[in-house]
Amino acid sequence: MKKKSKTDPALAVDIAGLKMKNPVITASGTFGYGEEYAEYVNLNQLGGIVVKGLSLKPRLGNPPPRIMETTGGLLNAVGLQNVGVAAFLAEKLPFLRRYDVAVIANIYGESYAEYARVAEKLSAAPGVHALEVNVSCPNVKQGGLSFGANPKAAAEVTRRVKAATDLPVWVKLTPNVTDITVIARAVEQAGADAVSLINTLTGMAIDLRTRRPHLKNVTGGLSGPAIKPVALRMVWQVAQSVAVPVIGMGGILTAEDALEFMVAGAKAVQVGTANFINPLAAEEIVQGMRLYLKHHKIKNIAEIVGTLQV
Amino acid sequence: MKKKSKTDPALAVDIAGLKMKNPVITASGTFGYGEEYAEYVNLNQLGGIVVKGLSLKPRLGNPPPRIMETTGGLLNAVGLQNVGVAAFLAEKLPFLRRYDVAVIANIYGESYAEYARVAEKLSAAPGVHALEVNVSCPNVKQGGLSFGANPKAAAEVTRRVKAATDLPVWVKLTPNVTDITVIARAVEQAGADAVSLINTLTGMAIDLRTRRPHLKNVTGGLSGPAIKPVALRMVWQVAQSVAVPVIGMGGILTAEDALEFMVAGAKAVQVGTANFINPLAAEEIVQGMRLYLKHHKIKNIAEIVGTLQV
Amino acid sequence: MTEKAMARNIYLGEVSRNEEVRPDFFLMKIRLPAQFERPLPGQFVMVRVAGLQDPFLSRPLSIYACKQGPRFCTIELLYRVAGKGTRILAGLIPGSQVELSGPLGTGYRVDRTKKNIVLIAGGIGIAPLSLLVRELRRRSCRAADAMTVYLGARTETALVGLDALRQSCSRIIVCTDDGTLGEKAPVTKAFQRDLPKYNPADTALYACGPKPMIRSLAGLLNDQYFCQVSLEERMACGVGACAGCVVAVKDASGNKAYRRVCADGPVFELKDILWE
Amino acid sequence: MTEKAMARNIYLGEVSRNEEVRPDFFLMKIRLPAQFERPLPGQFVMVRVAGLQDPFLSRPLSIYACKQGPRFCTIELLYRVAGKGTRILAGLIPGSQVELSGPLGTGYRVDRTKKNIVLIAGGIGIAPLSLLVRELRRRSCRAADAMTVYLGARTETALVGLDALRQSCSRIIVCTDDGTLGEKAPVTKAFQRDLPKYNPADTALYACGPKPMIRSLAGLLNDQYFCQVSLEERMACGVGACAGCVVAVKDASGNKAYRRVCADGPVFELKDILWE
Ligand SMILES: Cc1cc2nc3c(=O)[nH]c(=O)nc-3n(C[C@H](O)[C@H](O)[C@H](O)COP(=O)(O)OP(=O)(O)OC[C@H]3O[C@@H](n4cnc5c(N)ncnc54)[C@H](O)[C@@H]3O)c2cc1C
Ligand SMILES: Cc1cc2nc3c(=O)[nH]c(=O)nc-3n(C[C@H](O)[C@H](O)[C@H](O)COP(=O)(O)OP(=O)(O)OC[C@H]3O[C@@H](n4cnc5c(N)ncnc54)[C@H](O)[C@@H]3O)c2cc1C
Ligand SMILES: Cc1cc2nc3c(=O)[nH]c(=O)nc-3n(C[C@H](O)[C@H](O)[C@H](O)COP(=O)(O)O)c2cc1C
Ligand SMILES: Cc1cc2nc3c(=O)[nH]c(=O)nc-3n(C[C@H](O)[C@H](O)[C@H](O)COP(=O)(O)O)c2cc1C
Ligand code: FES
Ligand code: FES
Repeated sequence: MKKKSKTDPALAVDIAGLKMKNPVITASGTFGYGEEYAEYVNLNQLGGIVVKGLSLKPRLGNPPPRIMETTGGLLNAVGLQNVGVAAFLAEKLPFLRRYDVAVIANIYGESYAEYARVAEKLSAAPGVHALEVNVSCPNVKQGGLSFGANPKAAAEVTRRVKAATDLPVWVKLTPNVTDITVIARAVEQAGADAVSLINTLTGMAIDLRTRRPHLKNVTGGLSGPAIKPVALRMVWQVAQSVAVPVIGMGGILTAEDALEFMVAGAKAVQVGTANFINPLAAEEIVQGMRLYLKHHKIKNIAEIVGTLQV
Repeated sequence: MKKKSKTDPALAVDIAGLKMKNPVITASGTFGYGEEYAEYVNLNQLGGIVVKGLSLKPRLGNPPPRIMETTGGLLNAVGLQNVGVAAFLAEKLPFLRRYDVAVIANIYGESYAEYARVAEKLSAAPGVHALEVNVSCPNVKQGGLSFGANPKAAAEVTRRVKAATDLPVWVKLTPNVTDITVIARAVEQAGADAVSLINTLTGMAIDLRTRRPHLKNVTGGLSGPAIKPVALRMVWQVAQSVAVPVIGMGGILTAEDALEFMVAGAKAVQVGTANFINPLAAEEIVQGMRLYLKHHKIKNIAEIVGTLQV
Repeated sequence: MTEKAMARNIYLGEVSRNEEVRPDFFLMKIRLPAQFERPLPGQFVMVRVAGLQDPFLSRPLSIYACKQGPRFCTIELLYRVAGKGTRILAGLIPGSQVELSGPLGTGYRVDRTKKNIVLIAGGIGIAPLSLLVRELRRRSCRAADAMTVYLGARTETALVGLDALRQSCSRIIVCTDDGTLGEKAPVTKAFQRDLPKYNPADTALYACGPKPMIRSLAGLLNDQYFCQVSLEERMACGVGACAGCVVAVKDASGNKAYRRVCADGPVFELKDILWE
Repeated sequence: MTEKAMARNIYLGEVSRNEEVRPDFFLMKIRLPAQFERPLPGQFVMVRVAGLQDPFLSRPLSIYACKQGPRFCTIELLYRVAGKGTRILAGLIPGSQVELSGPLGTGYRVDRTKKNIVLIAGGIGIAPLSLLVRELRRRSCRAADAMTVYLGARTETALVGLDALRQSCSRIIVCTDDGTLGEKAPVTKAFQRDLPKYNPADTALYACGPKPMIRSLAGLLNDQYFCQVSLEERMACGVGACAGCVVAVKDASGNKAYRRVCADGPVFELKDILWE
């Protein structure tokens, strides 16, 4: 690794007690379990990795086709295919532990109890540094979005997970709601240590030739730069509504995008779909942030968070 | 004008009693009062024109900058700048009456009473064929979105407008809600003759250089192909939830896009932002629909509406 | 030509030349059908690469020159690489197709009663003013020394259009911020010094440049002169339909109103502009 | 080369040739840094035009040929214009830059114990199989007549890669749907007729083509043969991270599972595939 020069700006952030060397995290579902990108990306350069959403039992996921490109975006209905929490701990986590990077487990349950069980199992394992509670997946029948769009249910999931773990708990919010600040405040009051947003916007694509949906699941979640304006707006709104840290995402491709989210109030950012079109995206964003701060003589990244002048 | 050949497929549609020669309508706010595009487009070729949102008094609109490009989309915060209903009737409508095209007046009020007054004034004038009630503008302080996101308020606006007019009433829905079918059913029960959707998604863009929003109004409405997947999904959901005709829009650029909305359940479509990047878009869409139907030996456009197989 | 070319004011054009005339400044020649209307100085076109949807919107560029022939009309655009859209334009090679509508907007109004013609250009603001100078000479038969041009730029290499301008105008005062050519001063400073020479009654002023330049000009002239300026705002439609490109002005009754730069402008009377 | 080229498996390549070899079929040569790994037949690359974000995702294309030199590695892609992404690729001129990652995925496994090698290609499925044929000749020292290729296409002009194939293989059975060249039959029909000649014990089959072709092959072979097929699904990441490109298979215990075409494939054992 490169030695830090004296004039290097400070990129380190602390999200509810979790210290990361920089605020750039790869987003759940877009970076596998880390190992998939290990030969492309120097994982040690990242602030954190959020692994693919984990459930108690392995999940098959939805039948294909699962993805479709749209203008500036990607629709997906993967349906939380994952190895399950036990296999994650046995087969995937040991690999991640070899790196100097925060590991955040994204968790999903079909019931309050399942959320709690998954949280409990992950908390016992060394090497998981925080939990991100997915109450916002649009691609599963049970749980997911139905919890996330309802402030009471979202709060209850948060309480149960908090009771089951000592790890910092991030709650990941859906944008498919009338007022995201209501949900954000509800989970904050229920004990969330941070909120991350946004998950995907529910969308659809149609194959005119067959008059069928392009996705077997009919609808899917829209991600990528197409949704960035919506994501930025919500991050800005939520950052003004809650006291806990906000982790922003949605269409971030470049360091400039990431910094815009931070100016809007995000203390850290996640990079999702960008990994697909440029596996080096997250690393390049870290590097770009460093250059930006240097160039603007900003000593610490914290100085720009929430500095939007309206 | 070209003579219709015997084998020409039928494109005519009837939306709640309003007969249009084809289902392609230009969307409110994207086609001015028609006259702006008259030297580019043969207005007689269009099914209908929805004029810029009208309020009782002229409105200045929001201070500039009002627009910003995003990936595959456009953010706008025009804020309903318009000449007011009186000037519309005196100065704009006479021009439109010269054309063989349905004229739909998009209306906006800051109160229930204002909506009713605007509706009343427009109904007295020959040459307005339907009203489209905008309960979904994200760019104004009063009215607009605050009515559209609440089923009770949206229903009340609909009732008041219905009571004030004999014209068919379309209610235009906002996508910035948790469940758009709830609003759609509420306005249907309150007497809406049709629903049109979607209006813009609320979004934001930030100028990293100045750390200010790109729009003076801070937030704006996102339109264009970036939002098409969300629009298609909502049109499909609403078409299954209400019995009244659905008029679909959101990111339509081509005849193929328009036909996808119709397959999802829209009886007619509106073309918005596309006009900006190709003033001939609406005309080309009519032509493209005709070719598609011919090529697939479909006699009447109605045959494809709502034919999505899921 | 395709059907698109048949519609009024909308054309498919072919790039016949696209050269970097100064670092980051390009001159593009576009061949259009002969029916392209003769542009007034100050008018602009909306242009996009045919078939490309990224960037999403067309970009407004002033018409820098126009030559009409029996079979074709060739227009020239002089532009600065400011961001993504102009960077992509700069990459076009001869033969590339562009979608283009125009000429759009209002042009400068030439007041034949004024004997002094003074033009003030900041940076790429030279583009519409160059066309104005040439048209003034051609149509109003002005002598090359009947006009004075104040031309400012950041630095010498950003002084585009100067050589061409010399062919139609003999009185050119050049300023650069860094003094690499001409006076080391803002162009408005040089103009301010000469201002007493220009009598409001027989002087017509035309300006184009960045907003701060226009604004300080407004301060200097204090509504005493006939002065037309060309403004720039981000545009979506370019034809007056979206109300996206507005600027605040005083309307006939002195009240604040928003006018569309694309359709009510881009040329405005300086004294009408409201500086907020 | 830029920094990007330094990262493992991610490269900036330069198009050195891009020709329409048949209507709608193109052959693109891309010059890459020498460290580009030697690809296995069946492996693919994800490719996109450098700097362009429309289309949004990279496109997967099989490696059709690869020549490694001391300073550069040149790969060839043989592709059909299927939609927007490939249409844009088809428009690239020599000198254009592409972002490319690879080689990706699994390759065909060559079973040296089998004496009959049979390859079945439908349409553009010829691309990965051509590389396999050349590698078989080179590495396993197979004779040109030790392999049989069944090659099918819609029509003669869609029979790409045939001439090149003739240089490495002397037994080629050609079929077209419309009979314009070779037999007028689906390629699987021609293969079915010859099937009795191939003993399961000493035959290795390799196939690539549209899904219906692979499916009817599965019906013919009935799990009796060693048969590897290369599948195509829409892809986002190409490296196994998104689980977007899955296909249903029987797992080791015979249960249904979804495998990623990009990372677990694109080459699968035909008998593992679940046809739902
Ligand atoms: C009527 C009119 C005529 C013009 N004529 C010329 C000309 O002849 N030559 C020339 O070089 N430029 C001209 N411009 C400016 C030109 O349109 C912008 O530089 C261009 O649109 C920027 O696009 P971009 O994608 O390269 O930059 P972007 O990435 O969109 O923006 C880069 C920077 O330019 C600013 N900008 C963007 N659009 C405009 C705009 N419409 N007006 C002013 N600033 C803008 C942005 O705020 C940003 O700071 C004209 C503008 C107008 C409105
Ligand atoms: C591992 C792999 C190797 C491939 N190798 C080659 C090759 O060597 N030569 C070649 O011509 N093509 C190959 N393909 C197919 C090629 O990737 C698609 O044709 C291409 O992505 C279509 O992109 P488009 O934008 O042109 O078309 P789109 O507009 O995206 O789609 C056009 C049509 O092609 C279908 N399609 C889109 N993506 C794929 C895909 N990934 N696989 C199959 N069908 C698709 C769509 O459903 C649609 O019907 C390969 C695909 C895979 C997965
Ligand atoms: C293929 C795919 C799979 C995803 N899976 C998950 C998941 O398992 N859990 C989760 O919380 N979010 C998931 N997401 C959402 C992303 O983490 C992220 O919130 C979203 O994509 C917006 O960010 P982006 O635009 O940068 O991709 C997934 C996104 C994609 C594209
Ligand atoms: C500049 C602009 C102004 C708009 N003004 C109005 C309006 O006055 N009333 C209204 O109901 N919708 C208005 N809309 C929304 C459009 O009518 C349409 O619902 C939306 O843009 C989505 O369609 P599109 O993606 O095809 O543009 C406006 C949209 C734009 C881009
Ligand atoms: S750009 Fe649309 S009104 Fe000027
Ligand atoms: S394309 Fe992402 S897992 Fe295969």
